[in-house]
Amino acid sequence: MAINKIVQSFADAMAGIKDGSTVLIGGFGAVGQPNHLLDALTEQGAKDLTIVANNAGSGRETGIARLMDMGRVRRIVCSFPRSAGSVVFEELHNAGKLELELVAQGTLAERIRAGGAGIPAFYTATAYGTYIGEGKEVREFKGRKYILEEAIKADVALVECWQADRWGNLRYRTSGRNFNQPMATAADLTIVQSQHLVELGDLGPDDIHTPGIYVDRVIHVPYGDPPAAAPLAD
Amino acid sequence: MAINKIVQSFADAMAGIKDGSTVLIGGFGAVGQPNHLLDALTEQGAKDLTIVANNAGSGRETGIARLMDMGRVRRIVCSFPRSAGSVVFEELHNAGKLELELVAQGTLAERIRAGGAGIPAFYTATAYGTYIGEGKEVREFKGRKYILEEAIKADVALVECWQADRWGNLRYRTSGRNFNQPMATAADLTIVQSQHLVELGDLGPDDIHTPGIYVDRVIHVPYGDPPAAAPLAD
Amino acid sequence: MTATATASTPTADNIKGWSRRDMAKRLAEDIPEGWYVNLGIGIPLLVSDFVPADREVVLQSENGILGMGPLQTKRTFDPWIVNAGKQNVTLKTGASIVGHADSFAMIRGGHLDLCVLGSFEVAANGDFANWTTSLKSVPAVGGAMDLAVGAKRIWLIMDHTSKDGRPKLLEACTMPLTAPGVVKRVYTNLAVIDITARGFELVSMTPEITFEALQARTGAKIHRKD
Amino acid sequence: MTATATASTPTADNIKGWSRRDMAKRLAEDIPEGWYVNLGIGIPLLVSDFVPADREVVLQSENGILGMGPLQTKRTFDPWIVNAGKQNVTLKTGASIVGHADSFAMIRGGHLDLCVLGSFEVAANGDFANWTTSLKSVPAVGGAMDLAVGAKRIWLIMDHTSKDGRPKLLEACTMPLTAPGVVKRVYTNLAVIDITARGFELVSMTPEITFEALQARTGAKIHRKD
Repeated sequence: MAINKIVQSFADAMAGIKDGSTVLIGGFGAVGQPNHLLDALTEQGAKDLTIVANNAGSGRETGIARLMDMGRVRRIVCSFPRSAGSVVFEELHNAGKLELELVAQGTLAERIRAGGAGIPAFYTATAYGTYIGEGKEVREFKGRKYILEEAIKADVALVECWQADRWGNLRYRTSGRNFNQPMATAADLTIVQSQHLVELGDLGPDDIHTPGIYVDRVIHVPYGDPPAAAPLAD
Repeated sequence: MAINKIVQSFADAMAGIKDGSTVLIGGFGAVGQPNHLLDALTEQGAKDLTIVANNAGSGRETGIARLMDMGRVRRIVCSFPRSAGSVVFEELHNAGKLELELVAQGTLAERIRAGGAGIPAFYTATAYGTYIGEGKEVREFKGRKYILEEAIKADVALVECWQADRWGNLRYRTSGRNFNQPMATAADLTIVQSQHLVELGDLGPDDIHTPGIYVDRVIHVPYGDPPAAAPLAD
Repeated sequence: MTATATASTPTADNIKGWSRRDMAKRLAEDIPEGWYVNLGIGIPLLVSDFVPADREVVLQSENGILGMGPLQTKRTFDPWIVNAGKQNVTLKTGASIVGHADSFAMIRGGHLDLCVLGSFEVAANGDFANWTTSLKSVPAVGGAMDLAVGAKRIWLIMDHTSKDGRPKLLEACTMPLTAPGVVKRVYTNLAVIDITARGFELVSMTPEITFEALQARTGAKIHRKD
Repeated sequence: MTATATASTPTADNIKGWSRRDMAKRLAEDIPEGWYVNLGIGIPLLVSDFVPADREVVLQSENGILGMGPLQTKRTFDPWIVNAGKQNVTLKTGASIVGHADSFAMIRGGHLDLCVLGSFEVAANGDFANWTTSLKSVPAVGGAMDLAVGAKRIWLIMDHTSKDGRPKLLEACTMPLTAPGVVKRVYTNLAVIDITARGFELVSMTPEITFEALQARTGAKIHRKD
């Protein structure tokens, strides 16, 4: 026998995700989005979800937007809900069918990192004295004011990476690292879609971005490149 | 002109370090110790120092032990002050000439990380209900008790690494990463001794352990291997 | 304080002042070699076009790039590299990538020498409001509040007045704050203004305008440097 | 509770029970495949010698190694790799290295399935004391307190009594605590004992001894499993 976190089907990848779960979803812009896992989660059927992601999806056909459009999401925690194409989010939120917790992007990243690191709460200067900071505990350290923020610990994390081995060691490709790296550490069940599977030992010990201890399941999804962000100059 | 953090002499590396500074010192066991920088600091003459390190030095001839033996250190913050060979520490501490702040190793690492990350304080379960946690603020989150710990932000960090370029991008070699990595982020002046200097671009963007923004000065010290920890079996 | 009263009346205006590219160029020239700089989405990003070619300035993007280069072209296309504005950008030689937690640790830990942001309003006490004009609809905040408190210096690049002539440099912000008391300097189409303990202090202004006319377009007193 | 009174009297003893290697072997056999395990300095490290060869268990060392292998030999010598006990160790295929902040984030974040530690004392409520016998001289704490609160399970491996026969399994610890209420199981030279809401619960014991004799050597009541 040997440790083998690689699963062969999306059904196996999604097994056991319960209604009411909190789900972290990696990705920033079009890069590092675990879209195939999101579609598999939609297929799997878990509902009443709280999702944590930087954005609230775009379009209607795939990813977070589709999951929300199917009525599976009760609450979203994110920093940038409204963007070009966030139609599903706006419809549901305006209709009172989707709660929003708006969090500054760095506070979101740090709360997730704290969730993975056993820190239940920390102080930050971000959002002190603003609408987002209203009602939060304020405390002064060395003459500067900070607010208290609590960790985010999730049931599930959905992560996209470039390379993975059977122990769940991961490497990301450039901007694909983004939220995927901290989110991988902060869930009870971390599920990864990887562009490439490599042999154990192919990733050097000094070159692993996410040690396998954080990863529970890996599925091989060689989908190729994300779309270009916009037309490029010659 | 171009950014060039590489300095040619220990005098340049140590320039400007003031009496009364707090100095972070990387290394764990014999590996990743910035011993040449420590000797240069002893030479430079700054006194009344607070030093932060995992251990309190061993022997008398080099490193932290020599700096303390020369009377330059007022206070040490560490997790493992007493070990085989920590004679100078014990002499000075017993004589009331050296203050000790004993910190659990993980709390020490996290306080330093917080110092680099703009987090003034955080809660941790470590040391709650123990001698080390006595007198610290206790707070309950989700039914578990934690104590409040404040960040460590220093004037100077002394770091040892394997490779460095002129922007101060660093890579460490295996166990040499240890405290060097978080400490590099948590000081106003981060000084690095590197086994190898490499051209800008030799370190791939996905392979840099410490981005250059954290580093102020780099000096080339190709001292070779650390000593073996103990005699080895055949 | 009479200036405030005057300025809150819209001013019929055919003074255009500096163009956005002029403003960006002026700001770029004030960035010394070796600074680590985050440029906000939009106009601030223009600044990167004007950093003198012989001056190394390292650009950070809050999604984890240190050492960001110009926008990609068809020749340099790599869809795996995007900046915070989700544009495909290049990496300079020496660039490094980190994840979001480490990137915002870098931002919030006070390691950036400068962050340049656009803004709707700025106050004489250094408060600014750049994330949303109103809380009625759902706002998006992104990394603005982190950058605002984390960088060593916040410089704003913004129009001096709104399209209908109302001042955007004010005694107190009217819109939801991004952060209180953090702005150090403002580059507008009419002037460059420091924010000090005294409030707004004039650094330079377009020759198209008099000091009195500038003051009239500003919602709080402008001090001349001693 | 009479057990406590009895046990605090030193017991003349020529029962040795299991050897340290026996204890380590017994504990190793209880570790399932795929667990992430930190083994404390000293006796706990012996456990790694007894993990069955066909069972993959990933050892963590708190100075940043995940996937630690056996001690180095002259043939595999690499002075750049040390474990928390500052011994030169090997890396297994698949090993990864992180810095101290990330390593203790791993430890404190509840990701280790198990941490095995030695101890001076353990109490029936799960308190244990393994870092210093006294606060009179300067103690060193290292990573013990982080491991104690961070791992999902703390198992201790320790002698059942002191050299002069006094119990080390107690109603309440007398020495400075490493952490309150965290120990789940204790492997001693005489028995394997769980710590549950009821206190000490016997899992197994050496055939050299009777239950009554075991109880006499223990400073708090031992419950039999239901």
